[in-house]
Amino acid sequence: MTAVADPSNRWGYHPGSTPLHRLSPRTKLVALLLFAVIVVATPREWIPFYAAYAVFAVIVLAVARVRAGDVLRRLTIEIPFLIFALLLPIVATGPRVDVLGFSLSVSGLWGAWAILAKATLTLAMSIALVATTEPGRVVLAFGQIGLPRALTSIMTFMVRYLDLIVAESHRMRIARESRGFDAHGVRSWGILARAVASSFGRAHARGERVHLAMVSRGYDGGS
Amino acid sequence: MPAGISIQGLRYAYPDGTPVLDGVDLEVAPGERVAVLGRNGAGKTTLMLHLNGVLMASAGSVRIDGTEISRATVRDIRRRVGLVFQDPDDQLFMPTVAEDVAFGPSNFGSTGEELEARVSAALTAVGLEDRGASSPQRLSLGQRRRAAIATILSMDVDVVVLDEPTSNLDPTARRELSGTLAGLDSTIVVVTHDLPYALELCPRSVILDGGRVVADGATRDLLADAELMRRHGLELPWGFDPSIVDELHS
Amino acid sequence: MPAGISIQGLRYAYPDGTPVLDGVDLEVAPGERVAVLGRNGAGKTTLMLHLNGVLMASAGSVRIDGTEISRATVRDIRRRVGLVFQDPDDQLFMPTVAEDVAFGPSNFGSTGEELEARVSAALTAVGLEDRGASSPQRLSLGQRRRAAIATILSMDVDVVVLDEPTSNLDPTARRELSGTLAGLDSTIVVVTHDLPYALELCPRSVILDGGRVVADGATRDLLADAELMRRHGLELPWGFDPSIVDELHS
Amino acid sequence: MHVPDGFLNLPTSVVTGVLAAGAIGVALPVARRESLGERKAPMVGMVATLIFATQMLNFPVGLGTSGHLIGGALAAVLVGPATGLLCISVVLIVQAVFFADGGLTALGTNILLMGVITVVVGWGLFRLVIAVLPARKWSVPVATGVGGLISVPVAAAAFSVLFAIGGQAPVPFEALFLAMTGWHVLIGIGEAVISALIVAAVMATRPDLVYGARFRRTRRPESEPASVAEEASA
Ligand SMILES: Nc1ncnc2c1ncn2[C@@H]1O[C@H](COP(=O)(O)OP(=O)(O)OP(=O)(O)O)[C@@H](O)[C@H]1O
Ligand SMILES: Nc1ncnc2c1ncn2[C@@H]1O[C@H](COP(=O)(O)OP(=O)(O)OP(=O)(O)O)[C@@H](O)[C@H]1O
Ligand SMILES: [Mg+2]
Ligand SMILES: [Mg+2]
Repeated sequence: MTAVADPSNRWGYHPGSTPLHRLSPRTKLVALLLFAVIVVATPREWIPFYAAYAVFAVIVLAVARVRAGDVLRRLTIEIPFLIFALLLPIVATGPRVDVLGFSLSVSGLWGAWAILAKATLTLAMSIALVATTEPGRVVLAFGQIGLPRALTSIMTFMVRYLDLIVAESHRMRIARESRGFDAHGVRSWGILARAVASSFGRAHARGERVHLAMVSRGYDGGS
Repeated sequence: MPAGISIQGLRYAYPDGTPVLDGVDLEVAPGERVAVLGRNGAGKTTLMLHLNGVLMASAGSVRIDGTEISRATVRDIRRRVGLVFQDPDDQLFMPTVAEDVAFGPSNFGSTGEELEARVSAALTAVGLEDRGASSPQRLSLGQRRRAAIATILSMDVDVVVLDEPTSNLDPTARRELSGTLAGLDSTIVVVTHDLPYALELCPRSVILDGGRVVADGATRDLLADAELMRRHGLELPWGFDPSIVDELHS
Repeated sequence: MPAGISIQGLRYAYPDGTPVLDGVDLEVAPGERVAVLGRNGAGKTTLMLHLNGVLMASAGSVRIDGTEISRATVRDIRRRVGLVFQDPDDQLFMPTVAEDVAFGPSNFGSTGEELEARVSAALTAVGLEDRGASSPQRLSLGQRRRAAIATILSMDVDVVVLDEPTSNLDPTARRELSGTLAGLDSTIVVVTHDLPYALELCPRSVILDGGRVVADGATRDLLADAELMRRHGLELPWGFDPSIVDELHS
Repeated sequence: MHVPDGFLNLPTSVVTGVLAAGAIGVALPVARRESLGERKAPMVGMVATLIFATQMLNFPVGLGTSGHLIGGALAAVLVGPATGLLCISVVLIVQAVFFADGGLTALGTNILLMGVITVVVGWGLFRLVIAVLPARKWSVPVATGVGGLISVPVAAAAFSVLFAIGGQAPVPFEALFLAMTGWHVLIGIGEAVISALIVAAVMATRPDLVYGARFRRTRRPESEPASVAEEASA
């Protein structure tokens, strides 16, 4: 109960009252999906279009008051594909050009550009969605756009459980440290592993009881 | 409308094999108030969890107003039986206290102003009228206990089951709760280790031990029987005025 | 060797801005037993969490035996201060009860037979001698409370802090706990809503309200002052024999 | 292996999307049969959470790179193959929307690769292996490990095929195929170890919650603790 971190932060949500915060989650979700489809469908050679998309994304992020630092931090998820994209011009086949003394594949270069541009644009837009919408409401929006109930119910539990587990492991860390635990050495690894295992057990037990409490008060989703 | 409870030959063992209830028989008349007493681990919570089908009997039956609890009837039963869990963290799961208190009634069709009225009445009854917008995570344990009680008070059920309602409550809240409960016309079953509270609130008590009901009678008679109490790990707390029991007893 | 506690001008606000402690001053002499009283939400738990550095003061200081609690000293302090959390689930995290009870002493270098002796003594003191191999998840709440207390009894600390130790305990365990605590020579701080228990166990009490210590004195004097008590949301429970207070008082 | 937006061309994304949606369509009614009883919902949610959390933990594979759990075999064994597919799909959707891990238009691709293929391969192998192992506590974790081990390189091979068909640039197929599959054999070892450990941990505490345990050889399901029996009788 000394859990102090704001749980919704973990999901990238920043409370606020910008126009984007006020927009219905369902509208935002549909818009995001549409945007992603349009970006992916745009041929990679139509560079001016990409410039326009980028301007649009920056405006949306600015209206939503998302901090540049947050965007950069989330972009790190792209790193594995950055590496893959950088390799493409080298390994791809077909006609080659010389760039700064390297012989690079033309189609590989286009491929790298397409991957980076498309992935970055949709990523920026998804940040705008999650930064302005409470995680629970995003889940509800999925239900509204027709995701089957079995899936949204799993999603509801998952979002709740992640918060539970984080709170749980925080409490357990405090309990450990209150009794003199110092996290280094081989012995501490064993203890941490056991603690992680039992924290899932606890979260499950807690989740089970919470679910029963919900059911006790008339909830009938998820079964 | 208060409902009666009828438990017959109820047995239950946890999945790991621990047998906990071993033939419990108990009849509670509509509108009655009964305290369930017994030492730690006697199976009181396990028994309460059967009253709204959170646990299902391995043998024997539990009937609410004549309807046996089974997969088929459990949804209806839950509409009628409100359960306050022993651990308030098991009870509270919504982002705010007010949403949590509204959860039950809104699942059962209450909306709009009526729902709001219920929520604010329940919050006022437990003294949390100004904390409705707080996250339950940010309440003290006693405040969470109060909120957990409010989630049931908002529901207007026929049977109210409370598992250790006074633990972590401050003395004033403890007294006010007994007033609130006495004002309900539901059937009330209270598990408690607080024997003076049982005496104050419930004319009748049962003692659970070894998986069975080992004593059933007027609370004042049970509490006055020191030998019976001792045998089942119970005793009046230090400082409690025994003459009160004697007076009620005689 | 019992240690003294010295709290000066302690302030604390939760990250969401709620100010909870607003200049708490409190001195506890080595070996003293003090009860901390106050209504739900008064900040008692928040104050206790400062005594072993789970929370750190925003302003003011907490000293144990003259050493101020800070990032640098907190590890040493925790060796000396044992805290029983209000919620036993905050305390128990190992797969079995015995491992949990052994956790503290083994971190502080206890091993082999000595460790085993400590564990079994602590489990016996709370009446769980035959449940050492159980998972804490499979205990009743009262049994978990007992286990949580045992995790501190096994540790041989200089200051024992207990947050609502009697909640969910059955009456016998409640009495036995007071015997066990009275037998310790550590300094003891107990948060409780159970005023008779405070009177039985602690010669001295403080009342917390509005983020400050608003009363500090002999428990019998505070409990006898009905007007003071009422002002801070406290009252003696129904059935408590007031003549006991009067007798002690005079 | 989370494929981002724009990695594969639109026709490939559409086709994989349709296939994935079809698979989920098949899984929905089957899952309802697998998960009888209200008590199953928290377990399913917990398995999704577990897979989500372990997908965030990267384990070293060598050469300074790392892999992470995919979890198809694990999910299938814990809650049943159809429910497991639903779990993984939810994990992938949440990752795509909240963490931009995997593209939105590539969801179909990702569900096909990391959900359908790993579940089908993982569960199929699990059933084969469990059918020949003796009915011991360890047989369920071991069979899960085998399923996990093979399912990962198979998914990687499928990825290479998809990239050869609809990738942004032509890459020599054989080289990509060998690199991806070989690499993912290593990742598969990590997958096998983690899946087996998790299943063993759950078997130790709540064997009644492990769907795959019903398929152990001689011991009959009725020897399982009460709650399974109770659910099965519903
Ligand atoms: N989930 C569980 N799995 C296995 N055993 C359990 C479980 N929950 C409780 N038990 C055991 O069942 C017995 C009865 O537990 P129960 O919680 O009903 O006791 P109780 O009378 O409510 O006790 P308390 O006064 O401490 O709340 C105890 O011995 C306990 O160890
Ligand atoms: N994590 C938190 N975040 C924000 N506010 C909190 C948090 N925990 C407690 N509070 C608030 O701080 C105040 C003091 O809480 P605390 O838990 O210290 O009370 P307490 O005196 O222990 O009450 P109780 O008798 O109910 O245990 C309460 O008003 C509570 O709402
Ligand atoms: Mg109980
Ligand atoms: Mg408190």
